[in-house]
Amino acid sequence: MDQTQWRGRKVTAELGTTTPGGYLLVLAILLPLAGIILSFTPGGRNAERATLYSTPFGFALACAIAFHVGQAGKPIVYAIGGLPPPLGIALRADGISAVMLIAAAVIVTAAAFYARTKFATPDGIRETRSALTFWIMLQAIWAALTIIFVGGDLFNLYVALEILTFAAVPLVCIDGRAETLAAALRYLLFALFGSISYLLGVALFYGAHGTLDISLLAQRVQATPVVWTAAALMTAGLLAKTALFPVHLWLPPAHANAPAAASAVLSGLVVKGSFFLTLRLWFYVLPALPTDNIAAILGWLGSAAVIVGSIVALRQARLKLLIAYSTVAQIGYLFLVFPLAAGAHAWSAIGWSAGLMQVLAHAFAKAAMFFSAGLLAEALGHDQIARLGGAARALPLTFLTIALGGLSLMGLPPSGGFSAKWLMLQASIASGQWLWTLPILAGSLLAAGYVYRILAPALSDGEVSLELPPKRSHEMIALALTTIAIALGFAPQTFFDFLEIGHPVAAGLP
Amino acid sequence: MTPSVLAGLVGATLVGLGLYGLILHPHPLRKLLAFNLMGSGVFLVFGIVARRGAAAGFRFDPVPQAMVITGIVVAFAASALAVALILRLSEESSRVTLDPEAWTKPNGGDAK
Amino acid sequence: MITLLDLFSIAAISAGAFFFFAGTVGLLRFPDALTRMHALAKADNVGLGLVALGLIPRAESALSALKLIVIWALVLLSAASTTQLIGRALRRGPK
Amino acid sequence: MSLLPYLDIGLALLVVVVAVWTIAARDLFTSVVGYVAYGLLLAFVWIRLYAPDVALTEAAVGGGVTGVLLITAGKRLGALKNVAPEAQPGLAFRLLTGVLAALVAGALGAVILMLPDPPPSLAPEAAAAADGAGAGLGNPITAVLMSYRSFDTMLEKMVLILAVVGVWSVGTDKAWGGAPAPFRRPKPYAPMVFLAQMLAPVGVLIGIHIFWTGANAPGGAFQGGALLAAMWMVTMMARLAEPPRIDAQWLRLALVAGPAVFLIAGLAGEVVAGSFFAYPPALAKPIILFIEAFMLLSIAAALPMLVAGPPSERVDQ
Repeated sequence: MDQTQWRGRKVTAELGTTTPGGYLLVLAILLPLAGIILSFTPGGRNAERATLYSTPFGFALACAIAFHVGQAGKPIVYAIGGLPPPLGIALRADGISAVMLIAAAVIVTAAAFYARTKFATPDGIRETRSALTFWIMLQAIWAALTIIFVGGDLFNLYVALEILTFAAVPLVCIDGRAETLAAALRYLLFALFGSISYLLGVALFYGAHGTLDISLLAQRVQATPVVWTAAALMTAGLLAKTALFPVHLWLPPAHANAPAAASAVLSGLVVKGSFFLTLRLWFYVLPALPTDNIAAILGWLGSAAVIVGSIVALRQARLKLLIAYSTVAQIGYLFLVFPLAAGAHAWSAIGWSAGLMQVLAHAFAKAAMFFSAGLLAEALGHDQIARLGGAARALPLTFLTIALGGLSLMGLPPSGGFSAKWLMLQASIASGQWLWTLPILAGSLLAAGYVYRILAPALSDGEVSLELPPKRSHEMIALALTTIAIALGFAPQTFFDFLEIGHPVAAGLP
Repeated sequence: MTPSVLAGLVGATLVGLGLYGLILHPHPLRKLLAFNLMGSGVFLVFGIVARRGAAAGFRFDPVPQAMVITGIVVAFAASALAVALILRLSEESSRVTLDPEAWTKPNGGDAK
Repeated sequence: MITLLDLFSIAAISAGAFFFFAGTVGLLRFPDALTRMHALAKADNVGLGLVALGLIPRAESALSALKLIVIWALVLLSAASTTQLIGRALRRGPK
Repeated sequence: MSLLPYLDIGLALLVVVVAVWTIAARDLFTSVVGYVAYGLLLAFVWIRLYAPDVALTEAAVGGGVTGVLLITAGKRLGALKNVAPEAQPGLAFRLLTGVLAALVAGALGAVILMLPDPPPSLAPEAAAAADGAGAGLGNPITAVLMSYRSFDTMLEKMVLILAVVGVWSVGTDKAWGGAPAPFRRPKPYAPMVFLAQMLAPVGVLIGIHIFWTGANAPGGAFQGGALLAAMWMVTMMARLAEPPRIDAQWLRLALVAGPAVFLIAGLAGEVVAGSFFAYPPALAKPIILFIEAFMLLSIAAALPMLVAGPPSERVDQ
């Protein structure tokens, strides 16, 4: 009957019908879910087997999805049950979905192989608590992230967020100490607040526009109080889950107390899940809204996170807590993407590339650093920074990984972190938003400080006795991830073009 | 005032009450109750959205109602996980507290 | 047209409502938990029975009439059990 | 002329008062009891919103099973007696929180009044799809849950499995594989046993009835499953049955039956109906009932295991 209605129909036809390769999206989700069922029913060693056997397939599916997206040059879509939105649920993979799917598959695979020793089921025992929990929850995190990266329906994404919570919380307290139980409970309560706040926003979106499909909503939303309230509630919930300053307090104890393989996934991937949805909300659902003020607020919170997180990281006595606070700081950088990629300017594309590069570089570098910290703690029997003297000579590969990861966190060339921060600086200068250069540079300096704090004592003279020398294969897994973080610094222009596939601003939507 | 408007206002009140309890109560079980209260407020908002959407011979829009049913089951599962954590925490420690300072202050402890 | 059955329904439901009212007065006025429970369980069970009885002639089918009777029986069962359990808890005193 | 508006306002006030009581109560147990009463009152609100399916779910899961969970937790916490009193937050913080909560509630209330008129709705779409994807289902809610948005429902069943694993994982290493602690006092108590013996058969029958009619009338696998779960819990409370060992194969099979059958049916949809999670229209209703039957089993198994908690060393000799 009116313009909106007509445009809605058109989009339904374009973004609501299955495209070639769309079926891969369903398979990518169902693979880890089937793995969970096959892990849980017979139990025992099967959980480990199901995870290890499914990871190569998951990686192959992610690559195939990326291939299809690249070939089509536009998002690939699958309408579940053959029912297009608004009544049915659609899955969509665009450039950033495909890249995140590959990153998740790589890091989950790395975590799975890294964890094989610690979470092996010993001979003679049918099943252990920690092994079954770890393998099932690792697959659940993978499944949830896959849905989050390709989900096209806000309520479906809510269920995915809940799966992510239910999977992540038990990993935090898998060792059962009171300290970790408290950290897990705190994490759970924050996450539940986040989900319910998100869900309230979903209810308002449905009440205002009668659909929860992202591309249909993008066509229908107007700057009404209902939409603003819904967006604010969803953002607040997602920020609590992403641990953006000032709701970051749950993260350090949770991430620092989990076993290293879990910490790597939690810090590298899980917080990126809710951040990814924040991007989806503002850049895909609400690109038509004048969001300068909101973008500035998010940018300020991000800047505060960079400064506060880095300073607190500098003061930590334990290596894993230092790395966890560094995550708080690096999450802050992610939120600079909101002021730097807003609108349809020449510099927005630079800001967008910078944000995605920061997501990827941090994911790989931080996972590698947590892996290394775990190896170090196992080898030395502690992770007190003050007692690291001489450790670098005893564990050269581990410290090489930490140093290379640190390079990326600081933003020194050549590394993914450097590219991200360099592009952020370019975007803030090109957009005339000079102020954002201050937190970017200050954060780099502070990161240099906390990385130096780890490396300086380790490189100094001292005697260390290794309780248990780390396995070479584990060190290589960590080194491989950090190498990816460095290699991202050499990403060619085609990679950034790929990230733009399906980006509404680039596609010329209002 | 129609029942749906009334229910909407009740829902808004419940969300506010739940938020207040969630932030303020120190005890985690009280926080969990507050979360559930807030959750039921959110479900009521879905309820009025469904009631307003009566059309095509239906007295309600079935989509948001189905979402509430999914949501109630998920909220229950969350409560069960939280209760298990709270009970275990109370067995392991004399203080059921979420204050991170209580755990991380003295010399930090070791990583294992 | 008010039929005899309607009159029966009105009488039974009104009587039921009266018993509910009496039970509620008992709940508010009686001095301790045991007597309050007594008032509530007894009066409400009779009240519900009378309401169900009054509704039976108005049921659409024999099945719904049966459902009304089953509802009453279930409430009787649960009231009997819960009062037993609460009574026992009271006798043991607050821990 | 009708009394209903006044009853509605009374009900609304009652719900709010009980909610305030739950938040403001001084001690934990009072607050828990308040919450259970609140859950039951809420079911009436749902009836008034023409949402009998939700009302059934709210009464069974939101009020009933959650009530058992919270009361058990409150009792166990109270019995432990080692919960140190917490420092109450200061007045300034309370005021600040109060203002924040009031602002959120106020904004939300205002926005709800501003929802567009005429309201958007998917009811017409659902009605139009009733011949195809929702074929033969008289209950539109079941059609949404099992057909149009079946993907959500399948994922939600996975959430239940993850929650069960999560709850179990909170136990100790030593107890792993064993059974959760029994539900109640050491000795069976005669009235409780009588209640379980009388109620359970009737309750199971009603549960299956609610599931079966769910295709056409209010009800379905959720509500029926919750009722079956409650009956299992009643028999466990009467010590007529004990919680099963968590490594029991039948228990694990029952827990995954729903999501597993759903997943397989979803995959099969690609072959027989041309799309994942699609049903051939002629067979939609029997297939949906088939999947729901396994979901009923999984829900009936999952809810009591979530309430029972992690495996406990006390029962392992």
